[in-house]
Amino acid sequence: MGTGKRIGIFKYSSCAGCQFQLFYFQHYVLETIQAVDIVYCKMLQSGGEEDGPFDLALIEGAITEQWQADQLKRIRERSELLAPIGSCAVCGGVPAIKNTAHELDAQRRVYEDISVVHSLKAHPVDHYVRVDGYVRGCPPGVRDLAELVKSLLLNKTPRFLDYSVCVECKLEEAICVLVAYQEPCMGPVTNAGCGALCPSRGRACYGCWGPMKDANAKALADRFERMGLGREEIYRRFTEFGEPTVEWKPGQVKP
Amino acid sequence: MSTGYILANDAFRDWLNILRNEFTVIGPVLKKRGPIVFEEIQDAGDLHLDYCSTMLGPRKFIYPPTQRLFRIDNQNHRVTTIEPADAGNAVIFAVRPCDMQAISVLDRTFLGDIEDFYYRKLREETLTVVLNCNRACDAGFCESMGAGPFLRLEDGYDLEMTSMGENYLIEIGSRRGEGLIEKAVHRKEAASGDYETKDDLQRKAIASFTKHLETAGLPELLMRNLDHPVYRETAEARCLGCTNCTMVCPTCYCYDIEDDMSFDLTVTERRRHWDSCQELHFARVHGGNFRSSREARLRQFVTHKLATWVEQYGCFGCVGCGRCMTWCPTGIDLTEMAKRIQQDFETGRARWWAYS
Amino acid sequence: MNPLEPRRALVREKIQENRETYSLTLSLADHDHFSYRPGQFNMLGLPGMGEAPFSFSSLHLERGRFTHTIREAGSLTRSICQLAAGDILSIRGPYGNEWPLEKAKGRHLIIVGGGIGIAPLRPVIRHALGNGEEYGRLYFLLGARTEDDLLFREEFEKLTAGRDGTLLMTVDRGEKKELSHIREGLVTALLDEIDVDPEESITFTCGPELMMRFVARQLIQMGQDPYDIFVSMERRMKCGIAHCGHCQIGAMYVCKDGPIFPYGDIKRFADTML
Amino acid sequence: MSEPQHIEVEYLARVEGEAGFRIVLDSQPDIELRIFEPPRFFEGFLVGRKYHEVGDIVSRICGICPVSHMTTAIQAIEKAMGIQVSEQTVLLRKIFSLSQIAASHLIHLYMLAMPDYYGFPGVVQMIPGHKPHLDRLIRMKEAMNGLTALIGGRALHPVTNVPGGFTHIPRPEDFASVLKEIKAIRKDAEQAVRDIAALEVPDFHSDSVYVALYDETEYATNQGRIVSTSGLDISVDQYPDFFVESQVHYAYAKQTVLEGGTPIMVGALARLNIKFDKLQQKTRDLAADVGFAVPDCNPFHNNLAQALEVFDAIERCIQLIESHAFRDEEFKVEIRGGEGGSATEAPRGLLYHWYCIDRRGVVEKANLVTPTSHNFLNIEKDLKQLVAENRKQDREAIRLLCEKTVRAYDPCFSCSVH
Repeated sequence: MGTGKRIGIFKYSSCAGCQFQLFYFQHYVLETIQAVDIVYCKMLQSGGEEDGPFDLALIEGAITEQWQADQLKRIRERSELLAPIGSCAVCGGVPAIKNTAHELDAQRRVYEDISVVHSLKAHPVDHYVRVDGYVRGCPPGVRDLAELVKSLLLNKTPRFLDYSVCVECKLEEAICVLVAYQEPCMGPVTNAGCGALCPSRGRACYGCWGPMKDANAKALADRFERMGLGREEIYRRFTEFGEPTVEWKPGQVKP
Repeated sequence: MSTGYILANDAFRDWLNILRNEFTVIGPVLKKRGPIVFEEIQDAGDLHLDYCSTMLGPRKFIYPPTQRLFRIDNQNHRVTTIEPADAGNAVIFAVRPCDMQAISVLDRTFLGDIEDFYYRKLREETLTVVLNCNRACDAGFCESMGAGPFLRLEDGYDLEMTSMGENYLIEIGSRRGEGLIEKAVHRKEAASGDYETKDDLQRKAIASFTKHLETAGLPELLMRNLDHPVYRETAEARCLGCTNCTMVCPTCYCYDIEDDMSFDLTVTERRRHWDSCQELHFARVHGGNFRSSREARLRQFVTHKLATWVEQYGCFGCVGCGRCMTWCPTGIDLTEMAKRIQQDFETGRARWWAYS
Repeated sequence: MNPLEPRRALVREKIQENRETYSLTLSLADHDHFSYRPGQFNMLGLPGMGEAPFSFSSLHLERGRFTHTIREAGSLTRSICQLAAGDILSIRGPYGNEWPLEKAKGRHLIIVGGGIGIAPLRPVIRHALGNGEEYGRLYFLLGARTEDDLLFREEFEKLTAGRDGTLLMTVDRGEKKELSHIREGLVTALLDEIDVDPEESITFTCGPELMMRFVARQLIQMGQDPYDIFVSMERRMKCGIAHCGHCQIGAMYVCKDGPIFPYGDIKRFADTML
Repeated sequence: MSEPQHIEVEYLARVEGEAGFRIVLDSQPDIELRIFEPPRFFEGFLVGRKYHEVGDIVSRICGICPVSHMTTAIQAIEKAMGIQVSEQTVLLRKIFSLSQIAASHLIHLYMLAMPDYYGFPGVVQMIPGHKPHLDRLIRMKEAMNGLTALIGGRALHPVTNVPGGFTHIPRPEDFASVLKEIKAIRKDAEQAVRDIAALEVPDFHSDSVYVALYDETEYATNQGRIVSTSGLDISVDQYPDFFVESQVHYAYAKQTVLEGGTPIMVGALARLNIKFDKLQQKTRDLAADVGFAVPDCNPFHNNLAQALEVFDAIERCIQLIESHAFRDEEFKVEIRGGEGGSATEAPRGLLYHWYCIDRRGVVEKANLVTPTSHNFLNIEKDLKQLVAENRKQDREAIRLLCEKTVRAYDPCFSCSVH
């Protein structure tokens, strides 16, 4: 079937939304499925070749247990290309919020007996292995997913969106909620792809696509402070999507 | 003196509705939640003329954010040009003088030695009606840049309007403009008193500016101070790299070209879209990036608008509309950066040395 | 006319120059008129992969054919290098200015090339050797990472045979022991071997910007006028016609005002390594 | 004496999340549903977060029912902070939830469950011979996702639903165009019911207690009393007094049962068993036409129940949208401390969120109980009974039957662990 390009899809600690987004692909779903061979995807089909080899491995979710890290390294060895998809895999996403708390405290709030729990701090995929690009978003955007699949078919380096949400917001000609309403909008430091969904619908961006490369988090945090936002509030804004990454770390000053 | 006409406000609305039968009439419209946006109007009453500045200028109709260029057959590489979406003889109403100036600045790029096919077509099919500004807007300094508050251009536009309370003075800028005003039923020829009123309004408008920039000698000064600390300090403390400044700038012309191939790999659509020198990837080449620092990118913006543009096109790349500072999340103001270098020069702290 | 509309070119011949560099000889597919000058460039492209600028490595049109020498660096260059004779690709151009050969007449000519930057200098070298009477002494100083990267080495050796001191080559590190005429080290060291007055010379250089900087600075120290040193610049380009803005260096467009600039004219701007 | 035989499925395919099961084939079969989906500790890290972040964060519990988590959390927070919302907000949230229930059911029916019945490892392999099914799925899903996205900004992890109301109300013309799409899939929905009804399912009677939200006036979605077929009838506030959550050693998900240890079943089948009469007449007629009648105690009929709910949801969305003129609303939220819980009908059944908020609007405590957690013990109970009844069959057949059973419940392990 298809071009014979072998794809493996792996899910780690996440909501499985990225895989659903692949199926939410709607107009493209048939084309995609027929253009490639999905040789491993537990949610889509039973069986499958867990050990590859893969032309492309897509990794969903943050890494929170040792077996995931071990398997991830094996997948890396057996894959020509490997890309994290979605915020959890790209920058830690929501699961990494627990890194802001004491690990055992977070565990004890959920389980009486934590001896059966073997959870590590939540890290993105590139914490453990080399990656060949990032499909950002929570959920990932159709544009970048299509670019990924087509690039694979064309043997081309994919060009993912790498600018800020502000670009999309300006094209929408949405009123800037930061400038006009003094709302703490994360748009200027957040990677684009959502189409400026929040600001164009009357609320501040909360950063679900994770950091834009070369974001100036410190300058935005200072701006929030000048607006009268408390240190704790600023800290929360910069930790909702992403464990400390180089880009957002300067905004993650613990109160 | 060109022939001018007087149209009462009611007659103006009637005229717009007449034009709508023949043209796509575009103008500033007040949107939900407050923004004023240039878009096609359905009725003369939609027009919101009492506005200061829109987020995106009317440039978007002549140089759209995304332009489909070609369809390419992947088998034989045959290329078919995609005609720009037919503007269908559009008339853009209430273009502010700074935005009209900005379009004439864009003309120098796209209609220079080599003409851009798409821009040429849209520019030709789009008529422009300028509305003079009777007062300065908060962030505007068009007066300093020679772009306002009243129209300064000799040509390149079709009509010029001045709001005079109960009526409008409408002056002709082109033959096509003349054709437009001839469709106005209740027009009467302007009298000399009307032009005196206009001059008076212009004087008042000029006097209303609070923001100024001294442009004499500015390009040379900036080029001799490329390493002035204002760039680094601003880039570190305030510039977010969000590119809002270049998105809203009415003279920015940079674009990127992108190919999009169909899933069955048979057809490619080649598109172009606005690009920004403030994006990290802009000056990236294989193995490096010539403006990898935010400082370098910010300097590129300021020195291009206020200095190198003059060498390239004989005019400033800044028309003083104030959009870049209005929509900068941290309020970076390029006039303040320029002023700091000017002040440092006056106090002997900035340089004036040869830069060759 | 739509200046962004590409024409079609046919691959006539492909030669592998080294492990990652190929020379593709092309001709226009639809019998259109075409002419160019050394130093100029074409935008070559493939559907889906986009376009990029490439200088000519051939001197002039021969039976309607011209050559580009391309190193595999990204997906587009890799795909172009994988084409075979008979394949089609898209072409726009020629664009940009030419090497100022007129200005060099009657003077000594120093040509300094580094790595893939040797390719755009090849037509100049061939022209100078074919019209030796028009110039004073000729110096071809070529540098590369390894011997394998010294493009057109055999060709140049053949062409300069019997002309001592004309062709000087250096590599970052030698692989073979018997480097009789190939030195080890930086290309700037070869400038020390020149025995003409730089004030009476003109220099063309192409290669990494850092290399061009050291070459230019050394020549200026040796007395050469910065406006007699010509550098060939490379920048990201999307249009080739001074519209897209990417290749600007200060007030200059590399695609229109360049790619060849007098060193003195281009180094006043920021954001270069010159 | 020989060792008891085992059936072990390490990683169950075509379910949302990660789990396997182990069956000991003995005269008294022993079952462990091993939910190894790694915990993300939502209840742990929600502590310390601000009230307005909670909806956005908990929607990430599940990629297939984000609307349910978001809405349940926001309703619980509104309860805790004493926030009143407008009637329009209540109505919009109802349409929002219904659109997602339909889309979620469709994914389960066509992509996760159906391949079992056609004997394929997955939906991809079904394409050549059964493309009309897939086309129907895509048409219906697109329309229902389109409605969720219209209201929420996007179908997956929507953004406009916040404590107090919606930050954005779609324009009438946008509703109109989506409505057109939805009306176009009515026939598909009916066909889906017929297709699912035609599948041959194992004949199996499970003696279960069914639990669902109940409202006198309508087929309850986001509000109502909690009612069971065993006579339970409580308000949502009483939930903690009647339901018990406990940890088991072989799963990261907790088991939730009724006080006294009774396992329960929630979800589409439970809802039909409890409030079939609240469905629209059209849906009830269609049910009768395909031979579905309550009470129905075969868990494999959960799939047919889901298909009927899809049909019903589409009709209801059309009616609700057409019955209301939507307009922009302003709302303001005052920060106040308090505690509050909310229960809704997620696609897979009863979902409960509870929060304690301090006076600065910061979460002090959180408790989340998901449908799969409610179903957990009942799945194990059904598996035991099935294995016992089919002991004669070969191991492979038993394994497949067990997998089918688990899938019929449409479990969501990501939700269950969270």
